[in-house]
Amino acid sequence: MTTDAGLYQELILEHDRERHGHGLRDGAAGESHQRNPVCGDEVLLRLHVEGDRVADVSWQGSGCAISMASASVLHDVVVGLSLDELGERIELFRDAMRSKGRQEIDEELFGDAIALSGVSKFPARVKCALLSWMAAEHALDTARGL
Amino acid sequence: MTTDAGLYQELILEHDRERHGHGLRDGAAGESHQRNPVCGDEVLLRLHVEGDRVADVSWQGSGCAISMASASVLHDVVVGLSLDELGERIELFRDAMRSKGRQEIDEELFGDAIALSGVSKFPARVKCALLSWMAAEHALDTARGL
Amino acid sequence: MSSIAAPLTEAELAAIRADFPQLGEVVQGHPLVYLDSGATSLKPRSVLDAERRFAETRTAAVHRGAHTLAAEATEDYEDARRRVARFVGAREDELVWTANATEAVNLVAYAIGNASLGRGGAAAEGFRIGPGDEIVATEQEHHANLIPWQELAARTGATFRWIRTHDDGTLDLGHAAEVIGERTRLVAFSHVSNVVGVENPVAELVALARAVGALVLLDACQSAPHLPLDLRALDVDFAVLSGHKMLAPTGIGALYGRRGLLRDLPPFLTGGSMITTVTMDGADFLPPPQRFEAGTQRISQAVAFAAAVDYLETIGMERIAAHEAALGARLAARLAEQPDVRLIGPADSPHRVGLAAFTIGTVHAHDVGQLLDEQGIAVRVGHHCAQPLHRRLGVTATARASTYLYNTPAEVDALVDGLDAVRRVFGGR
Amino acid sequence: MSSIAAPLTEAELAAIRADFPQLGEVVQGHPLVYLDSGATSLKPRSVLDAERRFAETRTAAVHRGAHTLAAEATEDYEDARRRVARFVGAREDELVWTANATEAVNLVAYAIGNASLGRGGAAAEGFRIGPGDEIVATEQEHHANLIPWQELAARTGATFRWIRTHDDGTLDLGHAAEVIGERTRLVAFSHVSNVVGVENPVAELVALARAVGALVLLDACQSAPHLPLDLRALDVDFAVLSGHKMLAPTGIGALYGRRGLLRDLPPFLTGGSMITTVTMDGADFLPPPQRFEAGTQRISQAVAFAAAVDYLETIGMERIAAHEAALGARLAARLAEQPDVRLIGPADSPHRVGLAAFTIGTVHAHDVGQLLDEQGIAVRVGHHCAQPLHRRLGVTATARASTYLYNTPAEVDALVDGLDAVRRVFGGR
Ligand SMILES: Cc1ncc(COP(=O)(O)O)c(C=O)c1O
Ligand SMILES: Cc1ncc(COP(=O)(O)O)c(C=O)c1O
Repeated sequence: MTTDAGLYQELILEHDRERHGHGLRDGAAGESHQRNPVCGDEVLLRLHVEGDRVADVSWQGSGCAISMASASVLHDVVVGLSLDELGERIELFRDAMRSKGRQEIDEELFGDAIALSGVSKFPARVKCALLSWMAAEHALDTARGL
Repeated sequence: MTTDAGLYQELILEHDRERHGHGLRDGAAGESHQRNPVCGDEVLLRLHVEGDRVADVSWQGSGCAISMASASVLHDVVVGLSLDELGERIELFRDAMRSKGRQEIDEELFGDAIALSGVSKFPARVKCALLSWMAAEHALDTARGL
Repeated sequence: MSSIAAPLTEAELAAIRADFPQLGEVVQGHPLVYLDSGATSLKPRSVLDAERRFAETRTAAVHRGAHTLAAEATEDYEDARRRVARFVGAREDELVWTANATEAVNLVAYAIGNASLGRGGAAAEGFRIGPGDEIVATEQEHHANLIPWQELAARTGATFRWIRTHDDGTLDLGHAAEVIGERTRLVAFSHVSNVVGVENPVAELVALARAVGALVLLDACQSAPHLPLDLRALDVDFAVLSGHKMLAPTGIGALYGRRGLLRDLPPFLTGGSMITTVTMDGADFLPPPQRFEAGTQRISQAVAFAAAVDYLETIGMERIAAHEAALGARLAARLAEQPDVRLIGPADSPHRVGLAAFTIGTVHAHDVGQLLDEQGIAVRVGHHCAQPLHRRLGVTATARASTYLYNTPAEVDALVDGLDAVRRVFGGR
Repeated sequence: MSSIAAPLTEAELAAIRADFPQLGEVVQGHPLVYLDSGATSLKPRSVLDAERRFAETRTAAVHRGAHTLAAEATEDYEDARRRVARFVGAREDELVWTANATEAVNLVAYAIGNASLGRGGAAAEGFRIGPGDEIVATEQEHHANLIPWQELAARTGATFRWIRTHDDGTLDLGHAAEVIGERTRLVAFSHVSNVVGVENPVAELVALARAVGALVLLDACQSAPHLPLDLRALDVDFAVLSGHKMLAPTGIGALYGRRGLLRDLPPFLTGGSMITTVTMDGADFLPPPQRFEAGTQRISQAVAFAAAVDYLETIGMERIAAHEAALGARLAARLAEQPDVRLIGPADSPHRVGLAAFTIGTVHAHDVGQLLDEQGIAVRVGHHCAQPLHRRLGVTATARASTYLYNTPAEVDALVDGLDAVRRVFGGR
């Protein structure tokens, strides 16, 4: 039984339960709705901006523990970043997830998100982990008027 | 080289050259046009009836040596038969052709058509040999008002 | 199933399992427990051998060539059609090869659409539909037997209507009697739903359709692999099946169509090998089944499909059905007795095949599937291409275990016991 | 071909031949001389091995399952797409799997038809056609690239027009410039005709189409297996190919479509795995390529297709083209020097591939094929699914010899020398 050493680290389960940033708040600079057609999971995410910085990320969604935990850690990681940093951070996270376990997540930059490292070894679950990050990327594009 | 002992017996080549019954004649009781979509071969065949007997078979067509020779021997075999006999003869011939070499053609009943015996071993050519016989079957149906 | 044949003995089951190479795979460190045959079945060695033998010795175009190999390949290909047709109780000229069941449904839908645009001449007039006409499917359908009809309705102006399900996902026959009426031209439904897992009352639905002169299309994807099937006896007009769900390779399926209907139906895909005469102005078409098989066909796959039904026939569909009825009953009963599990469909139906969808607590199906996968147990999670049914059941996703002739009672138990891992990780959720 | 790569050495050729099991077959008592690769190619062991390995270890549904095997199968399947796409110079999301080239042409024709019926919304408006619009093909086309357009025209009220050929079967470019005009919406033509055997001037035809804003669909069935192909460089909008003509199994082909076009094209086949949201009222569809791949796909065949292009790439398409150009030149030259043989197409074209159709005296092609078959030589006889071209050439049928990388000059000679049997049996006819 590899369960306990496997995908579902305690940190993930905690974030799945607590869902930091959950609940939609008004006054967003950008918003995006992402859906995984395979399983029907979805995330609606809003990016709140002050000046050049991420003031808040508010979101709502339903899905598996991985996708919900990922949205929660996303909130923790990106609030306070500059918009440029946000863009870079999303790219780094995506690369790591798609690396099939070959690329580590930097704990300095990603905090609790390192608990998601294991996901990159399960190709079918990478989409779950990326769902909210994709939403953030689209919301960022909107916020920037792209 | 199996050529000479193969499909193309002298009798077939002769019939292919001479084409007994060739040329369309008026006053038919039934007519049918048959076409092999694989190669484009075709036969238009008319059945001429007097009383209950086949008075003549007239036909026109283009195709390989097997299909043309088969129409020629058909003419020789069936002229003079009763319509019932014609129906039976067609069935026998079809069965023999589809028998994959397992069923002989009776020389008594089929005369020169025995030269076509070898065809049944070449599934791709059975259609060629049957083309005019199928036309005769359809023409017979028409003649009988079916 | 109310079958009276004896289930497979342990020795028979062991012999069968030895025929399936993939059962020897190790997944996540555990021997594979494959409970996803409802998605696609494993392939026995005899099927793979037949396909390979054909590819290595008889590769040639069929219905086009005259040389020896081409003639032999054509014979094999048509012989395969005869065997698969016989397996489902059809005549050989009533069976059209397709890529899968999805394409088979689309074939009928597009051919009707073509008739509605005037193709196929007078013979096809009976198929024409338009505003005022109704096409009926059910809320239980796989997307493959749903969207093609919605799209056909949208293209022709006909109305798409549908039969509701009960709360447990089974069809509401009372509603069927309301929906199927004078204007109904076609009724499409599945023999066995790929989520509910119980056999639908075909006779009742056919009777409703017949009473109003509507055509019937049966989705036999989840029945043909598991039950003895006699399409003529079921008296349906069309039926579709997928080879890959019944031991054959991917890339091949079949459409059954009543002889007289296929004769009058205009073509769908057009191209080589389905014509008599072609000019730059237009084409004349061959009779069925060739009329519906444009282009170079899935030849080695057809040969393999025939080897697959040979394999099934050797064991006997009655016995396979009995074996799977036992597995299905065990699966449903054991799932139903777990207090935190919701079983989809009735727990004690005599019509259940070896398939059961379920949820556990409020844990997402993906997480359930993942934790089973970590134990080497392969199930399917998601909406199983039946979103409307899931919406009706009030869930977005379920986990689904589905068996085949090679599965054992111990594997069913492994699945149910394996749910403990879900409980351990997600606590009481 | 004006290739500068070195043809294959005898040793390389021997090694290649050893990879193809069917070359060991005995036909009518003679070792097989397979000169029918234009119909379908033989399969190397590596392709059959890849297919079998997949079937025995990774059988699972793709893009649907979450368990380990399903995830691995999905990776293999998408990796195969990347490799085949790269082989023809396309991006991975520009390549859609189909059953064969015929289905690929039909996909485009039906999708345009659907757009014309209002499907696909505003994005698809650019594809709508109707009365006054013209679709152009050529008199040289295979039925697969002809009838779907005639049928589309018949369904939509658009006009079907066609480019004539010269007496030798090559395209009349002067006539092309007349036919392609303001009203032209799509021009469909083959890269290499399967009867004439010479490469068509793609650039000229694309320029004519571009000048009037028409779309271009290229039938690459007879080029992709034999020539280095870069679809983006050729600047066509769509292209179709068949796996079985390029070492892959039957049952798989591909459609190439420019990214922006596939993005806007409405779906053709509908069902599972091509949707985002489905309700009983209708469905939303995924982006390409998934939008065009409804139902369980030809998975092991896609994996085998990738193994086939790997095999071709290992040898090198430049070198294969050089080898076949030599074979084709020898074939055409030797046939042309026989006084009783009529070679179809130019005898000395630098653009000929290893394919030549011909007649001998007035002997029917079936009889020619039969007498060659009796010597173990497999050629194709008939109209080769190009009836209009044969009518234009004034013949109902021809014999056609076609080569591939595994054929030898000695086999070409065997064919030409084998015609003596025809002369012996049919005398001077
Ligand atoms: C030029 C050409 N186009 C189209 C096709 C059709 O290919 P398929 O039958 O594999 O669909 C062929 C081969 O038959 C061909 O040679
Ligand atoms: C009930 C049902 N219908 C249709 C299908 C579609 O079959 P395929 O994907 O092979 O076309 C499936 C399987 O996916 C099914 O379970």
